[in-house]
Amino acid sequence: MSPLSNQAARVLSMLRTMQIIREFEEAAGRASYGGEVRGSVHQYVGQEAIAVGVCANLRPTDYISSNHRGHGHSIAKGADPIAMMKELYGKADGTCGGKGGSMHIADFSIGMLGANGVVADGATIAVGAAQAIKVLKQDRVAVAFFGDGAINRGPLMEALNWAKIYSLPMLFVCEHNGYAATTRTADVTAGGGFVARARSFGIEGEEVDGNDLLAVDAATERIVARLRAGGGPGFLFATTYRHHPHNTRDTGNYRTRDEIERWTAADKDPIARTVAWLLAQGVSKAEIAGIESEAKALIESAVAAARAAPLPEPAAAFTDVQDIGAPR
Amino acid sequence: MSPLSNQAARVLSMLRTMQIIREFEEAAGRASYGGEVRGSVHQYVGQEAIAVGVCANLRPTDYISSNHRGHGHSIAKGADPIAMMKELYGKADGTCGGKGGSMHIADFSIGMLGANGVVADGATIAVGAAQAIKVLKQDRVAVAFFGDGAINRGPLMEALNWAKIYSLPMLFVCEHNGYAATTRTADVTAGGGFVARARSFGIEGEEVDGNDLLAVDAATERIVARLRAGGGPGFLFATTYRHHPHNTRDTGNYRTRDEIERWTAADKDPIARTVAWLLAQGVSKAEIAGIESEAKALIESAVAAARAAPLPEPAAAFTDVQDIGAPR
Amino acid sequence: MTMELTYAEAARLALDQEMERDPRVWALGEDLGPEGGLAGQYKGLQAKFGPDRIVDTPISESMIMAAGVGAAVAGTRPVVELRFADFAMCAADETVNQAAKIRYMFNGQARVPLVARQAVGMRGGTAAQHSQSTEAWWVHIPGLVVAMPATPRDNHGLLRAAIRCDDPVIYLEHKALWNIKGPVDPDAEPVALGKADRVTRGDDLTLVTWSGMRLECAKAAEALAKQGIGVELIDLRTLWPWDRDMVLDSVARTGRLLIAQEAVKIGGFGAEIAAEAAEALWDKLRAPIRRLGAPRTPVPFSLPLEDACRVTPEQIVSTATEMVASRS
Amino acid sequence: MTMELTYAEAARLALDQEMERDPRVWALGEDLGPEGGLAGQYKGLQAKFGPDRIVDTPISESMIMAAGVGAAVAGTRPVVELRFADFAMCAADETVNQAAKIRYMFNGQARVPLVARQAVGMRGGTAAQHSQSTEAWWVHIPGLVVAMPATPRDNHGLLRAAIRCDDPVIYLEHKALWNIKGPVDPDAEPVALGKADRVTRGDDLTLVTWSGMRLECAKAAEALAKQGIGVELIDLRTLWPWDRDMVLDSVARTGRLLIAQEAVKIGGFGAEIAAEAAEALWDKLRAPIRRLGAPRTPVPFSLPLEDACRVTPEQIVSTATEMVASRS
Ligand SMILES: Cc1ncc(C[n+]2csc(CCOP(=O)(O)OP(=O)(O)O)c2C)c(N)n1
Ligand SMILES: Cc1ncc(C[n+]2csc(CCOP(=O)(O)OP(=O)(O)O)c2C)c(N)n1
Ligand SMILES: [Mg+2]
Ligand SMILES: [Mg+2]
Repeated sequence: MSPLSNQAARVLSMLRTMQIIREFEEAAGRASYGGEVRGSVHQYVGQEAIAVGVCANLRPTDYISSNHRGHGHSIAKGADPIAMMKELYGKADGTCGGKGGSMHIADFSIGMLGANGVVADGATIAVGAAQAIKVLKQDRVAVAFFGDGAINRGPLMEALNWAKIYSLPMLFVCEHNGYAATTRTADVTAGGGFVARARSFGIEGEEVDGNDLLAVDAATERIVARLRAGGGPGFLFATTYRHHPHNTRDTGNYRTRDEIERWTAADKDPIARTVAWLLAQGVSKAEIAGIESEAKALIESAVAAARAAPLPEPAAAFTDVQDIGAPR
Repeated sequence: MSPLSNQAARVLSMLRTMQIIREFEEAAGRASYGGEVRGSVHQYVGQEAIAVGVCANLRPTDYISSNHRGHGHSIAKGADPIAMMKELYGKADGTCGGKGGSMHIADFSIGMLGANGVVADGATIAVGAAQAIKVLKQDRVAVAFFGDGAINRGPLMEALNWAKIYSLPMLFVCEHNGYAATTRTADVTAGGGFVARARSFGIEGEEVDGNDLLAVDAATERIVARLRAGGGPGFLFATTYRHHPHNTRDTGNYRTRDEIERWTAADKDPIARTVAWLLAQGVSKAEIAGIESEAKALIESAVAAARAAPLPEPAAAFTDVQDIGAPR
Repeated sequence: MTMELTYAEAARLALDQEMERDPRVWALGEDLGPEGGLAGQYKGLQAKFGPDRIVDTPISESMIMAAGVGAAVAGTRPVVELRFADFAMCAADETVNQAAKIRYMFNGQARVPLVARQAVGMRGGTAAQHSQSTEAWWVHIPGLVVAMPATPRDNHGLLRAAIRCDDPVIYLEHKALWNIKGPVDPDAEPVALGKADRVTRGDDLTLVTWSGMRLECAKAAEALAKQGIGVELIDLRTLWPWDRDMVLDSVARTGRLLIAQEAVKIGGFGAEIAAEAAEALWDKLRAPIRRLGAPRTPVPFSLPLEDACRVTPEQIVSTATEMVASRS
Repeated sequence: MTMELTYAEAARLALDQEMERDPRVWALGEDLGPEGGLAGQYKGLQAKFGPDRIVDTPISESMIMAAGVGAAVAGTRPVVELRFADFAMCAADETVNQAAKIRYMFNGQARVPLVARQAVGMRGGTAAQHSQSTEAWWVHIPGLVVAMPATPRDNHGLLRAAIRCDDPVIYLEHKALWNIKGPVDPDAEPVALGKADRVTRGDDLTLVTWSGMRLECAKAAEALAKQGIGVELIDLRTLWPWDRDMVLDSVARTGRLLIAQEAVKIGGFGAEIAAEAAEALWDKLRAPIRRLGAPRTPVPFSLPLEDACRVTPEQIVSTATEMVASRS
């Protein structure tokens, strides 16, 4: 079998990450529906190509921020899925010691500044991080992942103006999956939407098929190169779809079965499409299957580890809050 | 002397209102610097053509909202300058019984929903009023006056999206005087500014020389006609200049003498330009002088009345706040 | 004729009745239409009253609240759905600087008859950004009424009272109560704002609470009764105005006051009650006034941590027992 | 070597010193550059440190605060100027849901070393939207430090302490104090957060206050001394953490506690102090604990109305006299 091209090798490793995200999210969903994981879980299934294609172009020192649907972004940036699964299970050695949970996963060791339970706030915080990069004269970029529902929040619009006037190394990634919870974003979004708005602030970027991993990767590479060269902020507008309901408490009834089938079909699903491309490049079915089973095994071990791990001591509830002034 | 054209007659009456606003603002400024009026006063001098040209196209049942620089908008909509001057002096029979002061003048009897001390909040409230018009199926429009500094506040950007998606009878009037307090708005505004932003939300409108009364009047007439016909929101972007510092506590030192002279010259000043146009239409110098002296006399009487009027009783401080639950 | 309804169904019925009764009543917020709100509290109402009276909005909290304010001063009676109290902070300015002050600043020219609904409290794993109890903020703000129903009956009765109130009402439903069932009489009079509910009678100790904590307190009162300790349990229902007379009369009789709240104890509303009682009854107290509330920490995700931040029936019982033991 | 500085100059000196001391310290806000802030508290600093460290911002309060949060977790120490506490409400979400919670939610992975400056209080005709005292809100929020300097010395000492604090500090300067002069030692150690200032010693009554009210209390203490009533006046300086030990030790000795605050009395921080003292010292009190604060009304504009909402030295004197007279 012929040696793989560099690109194929790169795509193969990106597929590995996509598979891990998919398995993680399916397992997290099962654990949530099954009552093992408390609260609700917002699954990223169907959008994996965006997190992976973008983060493949980032360094550990670069920053990302995320929203309520943040597992994929964290894994793509390099967070440990086992520690993350432990966090979902509320365990002591979870990513955030069980204090955060699904919607509040952060890993500062790899520049993941946090998922966020408040729509758009992750983006404004990332812009602040980009400003710190400027103050400290560092060679880094900051990236914010947010959805098409977030674009109607004022703070996000303030963020676009802000990033441009200070010419910050900031990449805005809008994941357009068509919905904000149960609402069709088309019904509550005026004019040309995110792209027209970003451009009205003088911010340039690219529109891509968010389920096309190679397109996301290539576009991000171009934009990030411009950011690193001091070209100021950029945007990536990626069209996609979430395969599952808004979260594990949502029925998803507002979507037609037809729409779901269209988007989950092999010609739309980002993983199936990546696999097809790789096979065409001469990657063997066996290798693909291996990646799948590795991902499955990894996540199964993560779930097992999460189940087995100890819960935090109650006293931990009173640590890591303001040093001066006792919490009780 | 030949009879005046309808337009000349209309402009003459608009000049009358502009003169009253100018005299009111100069008197208010003197009273503030002199310590007779407490707090600070934000003078509208130099921007009169916008308030007057816009409001000339509104009915008493239409709504307007304003910002911190609101005297001109109130007078143009039909508020009584004498009651307003009493309000600035904190008197019992001022427009708001002395409770509001310069930055909080409202007159609901003529659809003036209030000046506002919080930048951009007057605009979002006006959009809410426009939504009430829709809920109640009324034949009215709502107009918001705001400055070029306000356009960078998120709530104002949310307001643009909002007015468009619900297709509200809403006119956004941006008074671009180049400054937000001591800051040049050009330095903190990205991209194409207000016009580009409004258009990105699918809102159409017109850009005018805000010191050209006839241009403001004509543009507003076109836009408001479209609003009344159910055409959805519109904008008016009017370029202008404030002759005085931001308010009576501001030095204004950040502006060059040259810039001020250019903008206060007869070829820029909205009142001088209106007078020149009227003279060219055959209106007599005497008639113009009469309008000026009438305005002077009216405002002198307003100041005299304000000085003479009684202060409110202390007990009034505890009225008109929540009916249930005593304020003390 | 009384029926068994959930807390959410009771609120839905109340809104349905008020919208039938008064065409000026309408509601706006995210996801009200298709799914009828997070807990079905708007279920079917958009189909019945149309999209102009049950309005699905973009994620624009500032504008959601401002639309309510503007529409309220323009002749309608909006029910503003802010989803969670945590997100209502995105509209704190519109709530405090506009809704609460307009009537007063403008000397009674306008009223602001709106209801701002925002669910509070922990619901099991909802974590730091979806669990806060913010009533103390709103009680401190002049011009706001604050209501917190704890039963289906009171959610039906208080919501109707809030909608009929001519002043802005901050309406805090508890998200852990959505599905609890209880008797509701559709034809009952609205619950008077400012009147508490005496849940149990007793002569040994007065236990004051509100919202979700009512359930824990009822369990504690029962346990204490078994120990021969007579607890007078009072559910305030409205925090501003609060039923000072009922509470102080009770404490004057029992000589002991215990306040239990889910919110953070420091600076919570319990402090206001304690301070008032301490001043009015200092020489009638037979034991120190005690307060139970959450520690001054964000709400953690993991169960043992979350439990460490909850006020439990056991804590209430032990505190009450101490109080009765001490110096009787 | 001690010098006479105004309260504003003292803050300016503190920031200058900290920016020289630590290159990670920077400031952002509206109008900091040309004019050096509303009270000159940033005068000359942009010229000295450049526009990247003294950053002039657009009117975007959400983004101003969020930039501080993001830049704080990314290695800098921002001083976030929010101008007036009234406008800081436009950033309540970023303050409460992000700045205050990040360290805890993320299990100590990140700290948020920022200072959020927001001037409070009445200044004479500043009216409803420019006069609020909001300290009670921030004290109630886990994760926030709250400081309120009342003298030039303390503004110099506390601001430096706040900038060096690794947790977010809500820093509330009083706008009526900007121009008062007092001794400042540039080389003095920062004032320890959480330590109150015993202004006068006395055995008859403990008078607790903070911020602008310190001046009124000092006048009252002097007048009471003339009547032979020994007042122990305590200026808390930091509200969270507050100097519980100094206050309770004093009250244990005097047996009388009077709390005077400019903020609305209902739900104000005075209630927390009263509740704590009532519980800890209930059998040592020689008179009921009393609180003085503003009535539950917005701040009116006109002088007699404004005065009706102020706590005056006369009220403090008469209340203290009653307390000492009663049951000694
Ligand atoms: C300020 C705020 N408002 C509302 C919510 C409730 N909420 C959580 S996710 C969501 C929809 C977000 O849609 P989008 O931004 O498109 O992200 P997606 O869920 O599609 O990935 C809403 C309304 C919130 N978390 N924060
Ligand atoms: C939310 C908010 N931020 C800041 C301020 C302080 N402020 C009052 S007016 C003003 C400048 C407004 O500029 P612009 O909107 O252009 O109106 P102009 O004064 O030029 O008429 C500022 C920053 C405020 N009142 N409200
Ligand atoms: Mg979406
Ligand atoms: Mg301007």
